Parts: sequence; C-alpha cells; structure tokens
Amino acid sequence: MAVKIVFLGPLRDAAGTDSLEVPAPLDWEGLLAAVAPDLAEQLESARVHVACAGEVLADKTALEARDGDEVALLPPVSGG
Amino acid sequence: MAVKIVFLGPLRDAAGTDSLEVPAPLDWEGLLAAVAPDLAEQLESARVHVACAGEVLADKTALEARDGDEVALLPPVSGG
Amino acid sequence: MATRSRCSLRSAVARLVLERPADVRLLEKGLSVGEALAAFNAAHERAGAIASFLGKVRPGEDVKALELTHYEPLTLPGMEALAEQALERFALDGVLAWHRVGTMQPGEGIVLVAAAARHRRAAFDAVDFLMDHLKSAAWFWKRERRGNHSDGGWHWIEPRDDDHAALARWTGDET
Amino acid sequence: MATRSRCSLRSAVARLVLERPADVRLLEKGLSVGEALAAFNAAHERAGAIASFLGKVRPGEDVKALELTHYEPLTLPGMEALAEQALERFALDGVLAWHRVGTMQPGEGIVLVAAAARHRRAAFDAVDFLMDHLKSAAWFWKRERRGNHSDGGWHWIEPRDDDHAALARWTGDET
Repeated sequence: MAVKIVFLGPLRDAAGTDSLEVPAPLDWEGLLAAVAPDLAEQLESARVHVACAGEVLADKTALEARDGDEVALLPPVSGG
Repeated sequence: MAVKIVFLGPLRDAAGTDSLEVPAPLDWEGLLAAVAPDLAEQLESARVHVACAGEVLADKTALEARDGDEVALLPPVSGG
Repeated sequence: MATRSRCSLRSAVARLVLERPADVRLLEKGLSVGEALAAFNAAHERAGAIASFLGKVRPGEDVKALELTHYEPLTLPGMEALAEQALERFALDGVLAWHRVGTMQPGEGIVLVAAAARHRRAAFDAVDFLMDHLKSAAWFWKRERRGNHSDGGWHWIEPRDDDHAALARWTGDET
Repeated sequence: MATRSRCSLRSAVARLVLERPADVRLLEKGLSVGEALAAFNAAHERAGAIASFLGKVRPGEDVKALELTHYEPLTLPGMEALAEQALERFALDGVLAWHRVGTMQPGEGIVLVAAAARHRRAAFDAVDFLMDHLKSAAWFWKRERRGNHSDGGWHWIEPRDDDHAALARWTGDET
C-alpha cells in the first residue's frame, strides 16, 4: 500500500473515488491494470496527463512510481 | 474683435500669449497674417492642426471663422 | 448599439457613481485606481472579463513634475466619441476612460482605462484601442519640470513616432 | 533577472503585503479587485504602466454556482513558474497572479492578473501571456451547478479548442 493514485476533475466521477492505494513500485502497465477498464481506456488518450511526485510526465508510459509517491491522473483542464 | 485665436501647448510659448482677438471673418490667409512670421511658418506644417468652433478642420486652409468663433492652433500631441 | 440605455449605478463597495455604458472623465485631482476599478467591477457585475490599464508619471531623469494641458472644447467630446467607437467596435458591456490634467508628481496616475466584456479578447482589445487612440488623438500636451528650481525648467515632451505606428495597427480593418 | 531581490512592501493604501517581484496566490475566499490593484499600484510606484485582467463567474444559462478544483502539488508551483517566465520574458517591474479555488457565485472574481512595467506594451503582453497560460496549463477543473436543486446538478466544463489556439500564439518565438 505505498503508491497513492489520485483522480482529478471528471476522472474522479468516473472512478467513483478520490484516490486509491496500490503496492509500490507502479509502472504504466500496473497503473492501467489498477483502474477500471473504462478509466484505463481514458488514460490511454493523449489528452490525459499523468503526474508522479509533483512532476507532470512528458511520457506517461515511462511511469516508475516508488514507495511514497503520489500518482495524479490529470484530465484536460476546463475552458471558459 | 470677434474671433479668438487660441495657442496651445508649445505654440503658446512661441506666441508668448494664450490667445489673441482679431476681427471676423477670419480665413487661412488672415490667420497667417495675424500671427508672428515664425508662428505662421509652423502653422503651414502638416503636423499643426486647426480647430474652429470645436471642430478640427480636415483642411485647415479652408478656415472660415465667423463672429464669435474660437480658432485653436493645435501642435502635435506629446508622446510618452 | 442603439438598444443600450445610459444609466448610472451606485457601487456599494466604492460609493462612486459611474455612468454606463461609458464613464469618461477629465480629472483635475488625484485618480484612485482601486476605488475606480472596484466601482467599475461592481457596475458591470454580469461581465465575465474586465481589463484595465493605468498609466503613471514615470520617475527618473531628474523629472520633478509633469504638467498636462488640453483644449477643453475638444478633449472631453473627443474622449466621449472614442469611448462610443470602442463600444461599437468591440462586444463590450461598458468602458471607463479617465484622464488627469494639470500638474502631477512622479508616481501619480495620468490615465486609467477599463473595459468590461463577456469575453477576455474584447475587453483586452478595447483597452488597447482606447490607449492607442487616447495618447495620439486626444489633444494633450505634456511638459516636464526637470532639475532644481535655480537651474531647471519646463521642457515640452515631443510627439513620438511609435504612437503613429500603434495607430496604424487599427486602421487596416477600419475601411 | 538574477539581480532582482524578493521583498515585500506594506501598502499604506490597502494594508496588503505583496510579494515582489511576483505575488502569486490561491485564494479559498473572495478576491477584492480594488484592494489588490491599489496595493499592486502602491508596490510598483515607479512603474509607468500597469495592466490588469479580472475574470469573473459569468451569470446566465441557469448557472447557480461554479466549483473549481485543482491539484495542489502542481497548481501553485505551476503558477509561480509561470510568473517567473513572465518576469524573464517581458521587461517588468512585477506581476500579480491570484486565482480562486472552491465554490463561487455568478459575479464573483475567479482570476486576477496584473503586470507593472516601464512601458505599456510589456505590461499588456505580460497579462495576456499569463492569462493564456493560466487557463490552459494551470490544472484547474471547473464544474457548474445548473437549474434547481430538484432537477439540477453539477456539469463539468469541457476544454475549449481556442485555448490551444491562444497558446500557439506564444510558441513561435519560444524556440
């Protein structure tokens, strides 16, 4: 129980929860497996970004979350 | 003494006075003759505008000031 | 914009009555930017976007004071006509255009312009448009007092060429 | 801009302490534009030009409230980095970037950005730059509550394509 996955904006509604704790380490495949299939599908869209330990990843598939890291799933920000 | 000529901005310094009263009517030639030669020279520059009765003239040489009109000599406005 | 009615609104925040849609003023005394913008904001509560610009007397180069003269029969009508142009040209809820005249010290406000609109771009463009036209076409002449009383004096500020360049930005689509 | 030192100045007008050269805040409660701009103006007394933008919750279309959520580990550092970018990119004396989070009513301010500079163009461009980047890159998600309690509900606001167009304006000279 050492990596916290945080769902933001509309993804929070889709996940039905604010966050989820999963064992460390966590890579991209592990992340996709940890969330519901419809969320995994959204994650694969180029419009959803992933932050790890306070940094937005340039290549989210290179995710390597370690013990204590927070992984945030960032849908596109709102316009208006 | 029925047309008032008003000197503005730097032209006031050049004229040495705020305004001058001359007999009506006043046309462009009359205006050039009413002011000092160095001022007349400045007036002929395209950068100096003339207003008559609260309207800036598109063609200052078409000036036709009547009794009671105020004729304002407008040097270029300051930048900055 | 013929459907726009002129009315005024007392701001609970600033106790300033602003004319709508255009509040245009020539001020002989100090210009309070906080009070003005609080009132403008309150007067245009339904606007999503408010842009503003404040121009101040710049210190430096030995400047002790700035004097701004104008030609009254042209200045206020000119500013009011310009405000109307902005209202017709951009999709605005309202504009504010205040200009100081007389003698000012470094750090004091000379000009405050604000625009309220539904969208940011219109508010921004209106303020930009108003500033470009106010400075170049509103018949203000400035002179600065420099140096000490004994050896200093008043110096007229010359017109700047880039004001004409700024105006040229707007003429392309005015034909 | 390595010579710029960070310091704060108490404004006699507004009794607000602003950080200089950049004052960046996330606010849980109301945003007073008059007070903020009076303090910003006082903090940058030597700047000749101050531009500002206030974005407010737009009424209409049955909107009862707006909720803005953010991701704290990214939002404030992101806004601070953006303010630094603006300070390096434009010839500025200082910037202010305040953003509300939480639940707001129509008419309330969401975002206030201001820039102080020697010249107008730099102040204007900095505010424009900050607004373009804040809205598109600062990791805020908005939802609106519409209609009555019985039949209404919260609706997420979708990303807008023209935010990307706005950002594209700045990338040309960033290489």
